[in-house]
Amino acid sequence: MQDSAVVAQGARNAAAMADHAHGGHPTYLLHHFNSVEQQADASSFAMWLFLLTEVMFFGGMFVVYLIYRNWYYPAFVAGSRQLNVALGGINSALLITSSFTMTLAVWNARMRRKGGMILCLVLTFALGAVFLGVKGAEYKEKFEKHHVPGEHYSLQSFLNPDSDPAAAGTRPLPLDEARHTELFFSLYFAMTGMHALHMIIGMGLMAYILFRARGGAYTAGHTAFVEYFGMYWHFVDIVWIFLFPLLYLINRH
Amino acid sequence: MSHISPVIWQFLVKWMTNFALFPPEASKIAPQMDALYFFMVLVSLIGLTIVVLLVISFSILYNRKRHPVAVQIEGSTLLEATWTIIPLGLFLVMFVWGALIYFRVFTPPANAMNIYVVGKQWMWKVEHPGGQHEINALHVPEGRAVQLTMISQDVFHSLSIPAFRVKREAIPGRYTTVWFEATTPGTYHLFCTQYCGTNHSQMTGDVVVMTQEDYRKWLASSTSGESLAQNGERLFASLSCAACHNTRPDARGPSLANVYGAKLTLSSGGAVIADEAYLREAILNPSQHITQGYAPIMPTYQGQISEEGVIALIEYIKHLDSDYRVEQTLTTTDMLPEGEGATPAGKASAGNAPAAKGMVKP
Amino acid sequence: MSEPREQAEHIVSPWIYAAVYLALLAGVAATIAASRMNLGILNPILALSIAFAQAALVTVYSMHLKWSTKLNKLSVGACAFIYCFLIAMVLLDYTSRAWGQW
Amino acid sequence: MSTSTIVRLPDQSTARIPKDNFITRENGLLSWLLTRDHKRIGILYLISITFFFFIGGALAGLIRLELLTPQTDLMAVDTYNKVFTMHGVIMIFFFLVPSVPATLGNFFLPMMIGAKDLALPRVNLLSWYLYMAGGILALYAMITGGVDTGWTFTTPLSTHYVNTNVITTGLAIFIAGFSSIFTGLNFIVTIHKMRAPGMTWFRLPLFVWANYAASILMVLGTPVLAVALVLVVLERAFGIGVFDPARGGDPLLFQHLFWFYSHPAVYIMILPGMGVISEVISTFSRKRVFGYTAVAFSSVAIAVFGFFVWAHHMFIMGVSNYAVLVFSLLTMLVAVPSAIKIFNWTFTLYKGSITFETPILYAFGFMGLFTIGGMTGVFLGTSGTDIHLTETYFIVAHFHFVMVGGMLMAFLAGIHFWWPKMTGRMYPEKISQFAAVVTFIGFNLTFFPQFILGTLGMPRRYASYPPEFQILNVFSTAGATILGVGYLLPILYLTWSLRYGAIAGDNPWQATGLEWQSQSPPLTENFTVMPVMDHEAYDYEWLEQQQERENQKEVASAG
Repeated sequence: MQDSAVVAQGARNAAAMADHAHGGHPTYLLHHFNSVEQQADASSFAMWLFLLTEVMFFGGMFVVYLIYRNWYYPAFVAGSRQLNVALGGINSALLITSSFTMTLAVWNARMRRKGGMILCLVLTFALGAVFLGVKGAEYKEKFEKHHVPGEHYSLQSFLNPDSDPAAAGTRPLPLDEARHTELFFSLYFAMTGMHALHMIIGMGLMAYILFRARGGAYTAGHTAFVEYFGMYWHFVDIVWIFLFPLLYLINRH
Repeated sequence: MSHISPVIWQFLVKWMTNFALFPPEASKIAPQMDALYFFMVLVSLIGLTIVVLLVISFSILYNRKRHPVAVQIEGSTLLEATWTIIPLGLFLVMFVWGALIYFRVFTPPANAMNIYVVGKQWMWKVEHPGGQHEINALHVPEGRAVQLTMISQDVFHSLSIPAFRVKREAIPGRYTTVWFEATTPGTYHLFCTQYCGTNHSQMTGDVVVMTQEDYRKWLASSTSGESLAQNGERLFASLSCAACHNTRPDARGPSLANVYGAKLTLSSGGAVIADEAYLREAILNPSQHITQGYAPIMPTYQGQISEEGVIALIEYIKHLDSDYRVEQTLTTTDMLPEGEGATPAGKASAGNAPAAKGMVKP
Repeated sequence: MSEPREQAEHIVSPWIYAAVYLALLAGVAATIAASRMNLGILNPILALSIAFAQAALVTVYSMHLKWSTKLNKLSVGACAFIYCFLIAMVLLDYTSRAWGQW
Repeated sequence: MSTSTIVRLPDQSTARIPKDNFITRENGLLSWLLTRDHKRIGILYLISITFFFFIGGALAGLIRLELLTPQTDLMAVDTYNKVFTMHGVIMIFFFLVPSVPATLGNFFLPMMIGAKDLALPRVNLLSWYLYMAGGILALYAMITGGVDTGWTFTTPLSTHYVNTNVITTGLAIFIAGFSSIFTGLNFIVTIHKMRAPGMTWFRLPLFVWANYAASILMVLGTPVLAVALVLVVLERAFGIGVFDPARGGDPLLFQHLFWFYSHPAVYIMILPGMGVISEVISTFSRKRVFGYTAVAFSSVAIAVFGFFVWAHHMFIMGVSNYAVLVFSLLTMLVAVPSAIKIFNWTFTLYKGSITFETPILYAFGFMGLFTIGGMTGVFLGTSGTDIHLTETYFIVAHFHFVMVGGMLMAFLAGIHFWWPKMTGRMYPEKISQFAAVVTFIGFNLTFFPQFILGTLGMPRRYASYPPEFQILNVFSTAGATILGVGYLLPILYLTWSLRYGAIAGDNPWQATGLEWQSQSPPLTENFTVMPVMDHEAYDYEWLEQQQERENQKEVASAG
């Protein structure tokens, strides 16, 4: 039962719907949207909201970090010293570069350049993979030095800094402070681990995009999915931009 | 009623015994808190009555039979402002009133006698300064402010004494305090109200409020022969604390005489009052609490002393009101081989040990 | 079929991306350099300021917030507000725990 | 006109359920499992949520039975702990949080704003699957040993002192959290971007406003719970020690993060319920909601302030006393919008033309019980009285008044209100009115004694208790039995009505919402012609004019 007033005033839209039914709109326009603009606005808004939930997710960990860093500053300094600034810096550069190639991939998609887009995506993927490789090497080193929190956690590097080249020359920490380095590494692994997990998910999505891009899926005018993936990738980049100074560069002078 | 089944009758009698709708008021704070409570009950009842009466009378006056055509009303800013501002005002009154009581409950008076409570799965261990230990029971005198300094050695617990209207969580790793002044002798419930694992519901006990005289008798009859401070002194000796914390000119640690309650300047530059919480931290995490002018050489005692041990040490330090006492401990430590020192050390210092009535710090 | 309006507006010159990229790299270098200097309390503040600047660049240019709808901008602001409140309220507890003696 | 009912049903001898509707459009299990239709997803949610509700309800029954006697005689203490934990987890994360938004919201929110679907139909389906995955994982955790930390997962208890399925349950909640995030996100986008022409913000039904406010909380709050749970899971699984006091961690920090979500979660649960109440009260008193703007903004105010009050769960846990002051003050502020709503609903009745069908009976129940629940919340938000009342049965009674007395009443009001639209058939009126009354009586008998128990000091989560508390507990258990009947009845008669209920027609309640202007059950695309909103929300005069015009047309065509 549709009342007549609504019918009368909905005529304009009825026409639009009929238009839709006859294929007057691009194929990627989903049935429940009235226009491409509406679809684009809605989906980009949704993507932003999703990224905001991610902000709150990582934000929770940053709150934890903030509290403990203030409580156990010496332990955090000593823990931070165990991290390799060079590797961290390289990783920052890698991720920033991958973020750059990602923007170029989106630009290429928009310009409908399939080859350029695929090239940029492959580069992004490769840079991400190298990042994870470096991260893996760092994890391995921590594992070997027993700096992974848990039963086998070792305080050697902090109690006898001279036994560890990374800590050589620093003041030995008293036992009670040294114990708190475990908190630093807990946060280090939780934060970088969650970040790495996001990258792995991102690279999975990227593989899917690459697979579809070969068929020209994103270079025919509808670039939304690549764009939103790009936003996600940039977000992962932003997280690292904060993680790097906060974890690697505490009191390095 | 004469046909009532004896079984049911038995149940009724059982249930009605001790049945109450409101807990007894057995502390000084209880009537104050109840005044606020009843004020809030009153406000709630008035609010509820207004809503219910309005709903009922509107339902009668404006039901479809009597009032077939609704009158459309957009709203009324005046009315809406009224029911925004009046509740807000009432809530603010409650907030201020409540905050006053809150601060009263959690700000112990300076002359409160201190009792330590350690919570663990699933019992309350009470340590009186006179050396009386209790488990799942707490004896307190009436008419005296009693401060509980609480800590948990595992998970969160919460000490609740409904009759006193006080409750505070005992949390791991940090002292919390609560105080009360019991007013009516009797036996009251003591509950753990924070869920703490399997036998949470068995972590209950009794609070026994006694007249001052009875309490004194109880203290005398249930003492373990060694006060908390004496216990601490023994620990102080066996852990060789006095090796550094002594009065010699070349002492590596600060003398602890009169340190309790003093304002200390730390090597980090901050100032701190040496209260129980500080002393505990300084024993377990010493390097973050180094007194200015001393090297951070004190080892941590985390994992080496139980919470009760820390309490005993703190109680001992609290009673170190002269260098003489420190010396005394030093001598006993020097005199006795470790381990065997227990009883003689106790004896040696028995004369100096504060009596139960001297527990209150002036 | 005409090019949809929204997307036409979005195309950003790659040179902007390149500029952002270089700025970000410079930011990393600046962060490392700043950490080598002893600035006391300013060290973390400086590091975080650089990080925020970098994050802002990424958000505004790489993620196209600049060319995005007002609603998206507003949402980012709202989230930042709530997050700041989370930090502020948690800090309120932690910083004032030691005030007085309880 | 002067009848005691507004129900206007079509002539039952000729009326038929429309042949083409969202239920009949496609057939087969797969057409349901792969559907992107918001209405079908709403139905899927309704079925799964009812399932979890009855599991949670059965657990509640076990709790009440155990508490019949002061001793632990029905089950071991351990079992009791698992039962109340699972009751909390299932009821909160798998019933209350998704209840109104995921079922009624999913079904009606797009229709109310004149959209063909939610903005992200695939994400909507995904969120149902995530919900189911989380739910099944939670059930798996329950069957393979359960979990006994309490639904609050307090550290260090949950990380180091129990040996039960904390990890599994934590992950289950984590996954269900994503479902909640996606639903909220979908709602926000839909409300912003999918409104029909003419549907301005201040023409939105208040149900939409309420869901919008709840969605904001879901989107910004849930991730913080997720991170808190992830850290707990990591701590258990890999031994990292973020909240471990033995390693210098602060267990209170976990609580900060946990309650940053879990307090707003209370508003996630209650706000959509308030939306339902606005719709129901307006419809059955034939009046625009009194002070529409105030009610709409009070929802948003609750959402915003709801974020800033979380530490009132921690007043006695050793947070700073100054923080207590601030949080207590903010708690007082968040209580005000709820009071505004109650009074505005009450005055909606003023000079209305009220009839007493089941939905409004539930709504009256909601108003009474929520008033009590809300006011007792002030008892707990006031720092002084909180000391005595927190962690006792007072708090149990308080949140059951809000959640069960408030939310569940609203949910049932909504189910009855929209049942004709969802299924095309009426529920039986007399028995459902009876059920509403039974629920109300049973509820009060169950939970009111718990206020007294709490005041007396009986702690929550106790398997055994001092004998003098028994009589009140017996009342409570007796009430729970009645309440159980009150909940079973709707299941029976609603199922019955699917086949035997009277044909409802398009708009049996003469309600004004856009969803009522479509056929029942609706078409897959909701509307044959895109609606244009040319009147305010709750405009009953507009509706009457419409109907007159219809009648004239019918007369004309008949003549």
